[in-house]
Amino acid sequence: MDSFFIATGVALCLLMLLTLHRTVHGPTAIDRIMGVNVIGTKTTILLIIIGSIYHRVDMFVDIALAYALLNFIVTIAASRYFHHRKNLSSRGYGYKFRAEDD
Amino acid sequence: MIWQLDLSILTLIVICAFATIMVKDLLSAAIIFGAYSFLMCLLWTEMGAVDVAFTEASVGAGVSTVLFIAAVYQTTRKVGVRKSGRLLSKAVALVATLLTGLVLLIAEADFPDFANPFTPASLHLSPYYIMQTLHDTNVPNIVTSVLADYRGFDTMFETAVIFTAGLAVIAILRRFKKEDRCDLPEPYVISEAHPDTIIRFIARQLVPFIQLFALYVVAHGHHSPGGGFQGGVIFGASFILLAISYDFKMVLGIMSERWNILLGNIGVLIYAGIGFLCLLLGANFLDYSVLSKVLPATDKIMARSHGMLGIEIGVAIAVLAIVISIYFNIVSRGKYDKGL
Amino acid sequence: MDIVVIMLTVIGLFSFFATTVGLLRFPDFYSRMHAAGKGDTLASLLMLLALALYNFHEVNLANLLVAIKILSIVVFIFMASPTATHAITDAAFESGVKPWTKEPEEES
Amino acid sequence: MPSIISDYNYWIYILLMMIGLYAMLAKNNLVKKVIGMSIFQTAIIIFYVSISAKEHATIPIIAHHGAAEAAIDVAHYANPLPHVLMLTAIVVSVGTLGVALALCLGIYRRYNSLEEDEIQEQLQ
Repeated sequence: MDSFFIATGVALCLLMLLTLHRTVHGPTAIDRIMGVNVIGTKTTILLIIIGSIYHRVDMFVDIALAYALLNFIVTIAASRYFHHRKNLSSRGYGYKFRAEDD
Repeated sequence: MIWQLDLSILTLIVICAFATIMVKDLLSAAIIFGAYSFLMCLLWTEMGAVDVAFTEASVGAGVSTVLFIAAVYQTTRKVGVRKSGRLLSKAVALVATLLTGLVLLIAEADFPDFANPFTPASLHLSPYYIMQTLHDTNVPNIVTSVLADYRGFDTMFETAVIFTAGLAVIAILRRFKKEDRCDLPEPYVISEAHPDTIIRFIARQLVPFIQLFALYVVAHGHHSPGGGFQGGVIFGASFILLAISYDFKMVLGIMSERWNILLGNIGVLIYAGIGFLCLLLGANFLDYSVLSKVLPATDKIMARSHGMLGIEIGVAIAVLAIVISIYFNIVSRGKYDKGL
Repeated sequence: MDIVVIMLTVIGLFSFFATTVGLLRFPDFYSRMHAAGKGDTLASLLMLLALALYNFHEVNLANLLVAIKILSIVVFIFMASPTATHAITDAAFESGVKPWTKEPEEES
Repeated sequence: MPSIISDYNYWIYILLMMIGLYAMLAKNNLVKKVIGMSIFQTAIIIFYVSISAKEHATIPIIAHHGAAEAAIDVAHYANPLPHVLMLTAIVVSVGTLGVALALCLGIYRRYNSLEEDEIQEQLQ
């Protein structure tokens, strides 16, 4: 069962690598926020998987909970940025669907 | 440690670090840095450092990313176009970096293998902590017992460093007057945010549970990962969530600046006060075993455990106040009028 | 019990995979957000259920407590993840990301 | 393969340190420099935590096994001392990060720029 969980963990890491492509290349900053949010969810699960591999899940659940919590706060904070400053791209180029601003 | 996960997470971390440095937009850099901290937390967990992972999850991934976003919010997102004359200095920096890397790589050849249980670092002092912590202090979490008891003096000054950092931020940024001579006008128009009912409702539901969870983390730090630093930061993060989702003023109504600074002082004073209490009772500074004289129905071992709990509470209060203070000062440029 | 755990995990992994494919392949922000918001929440529900079940192999109080804690993470994610999705989408809408349409945009 | 596993952590720590150092030296933007400083700090933390890892060891929290307290095997628990040092280092790093960002904000308030060379021009 342990090797199954390790394989699951490595598969999750691979998926994170693919998501990281969206985070790093994503055309706008909002795409990046979305990518970070998805990575955060995967990480929460990976934390508990690591706990299962160590056979000490009770020690890891608190970290996962705190983690999900702060992921939420970071996402909210990053998205609130756009409520005040409504320019998507920092210099105004590089985005196809850009609005009429700046 | 689980080497399969180790290799994959480290590779992801390097990609994140490169992207953070290369990206041409400060907000994106801050966000990718958040992902970097998330992966870092995963790495610590995988190497078995659960307390470090907890701290990284709350401090590194949560609060520092929010601080970066706040700072970018108050300044600008633009990374300037570089001038042509900087090519030489870039080359010099590259050479210096490569030289440093080379020196470290040469030194690395002499390092003991990763995950070898018989390295010098793990043979000399730490076996004592691992063997004796239950016997000495009745605290199963070795990290907590070393942090709060064996190396309590160290931690006290770490708390003092945090406190000093909070004071420094206040000294640099806080502006009490309405108009300030050296203050430039707003960089560009900040549009009024409309209140968002969904976020407000969820935040209102979650905040009590977050605060309860923070208290649990502080109190249960003896038996599971957690403790004063982590609990304090999570408690502070709940106020940050309120300030983000509601109004800045509303949080100031709950926790005014005066109270906040007072709490920071109280936290550090609790820590030092327990130390002085030990001194008064005729033992060394921060030697909690003597507290069994004043605490009812405790022997010396349990007194050490309770003493640790006391200082964890002090640390939590101090860190809570300082995190809130740093965030508020940065997000409102020291004016305490409006934030994110 | 193990078979159920493995099945739930594999379905969860598949769901994550679908999320990631959607995240990479969809043409505009809103459809990507759609994939990310839904797939992520479902996948985390499935995998956390699997892990809670795996942890509950031996029935005693401590294991029950851990299973409840894992389920509380599920509850938390079910409250937080849609809210985060809403916040991001709202931010995108506010700052004027235009939805993708089938007609190609006029090249500029 | 074993040599890769036994050295990979150290290589990555050196690489991250180089990335952080390069960002601190060469980047023109002050916030980028602060990010470089944070990466540098985490590189050092990786080094310390890597030292503390032991093969087949569990987390440094002593398991409750009733009366089995006497049989604590040192090689069975990861080294807790670097964890303690790095825990406080992370908390202090958020303090330094706060002060650094506050300085950036102060500089921006005064010179209306975060670019190093523009600030230098204004100073002269």
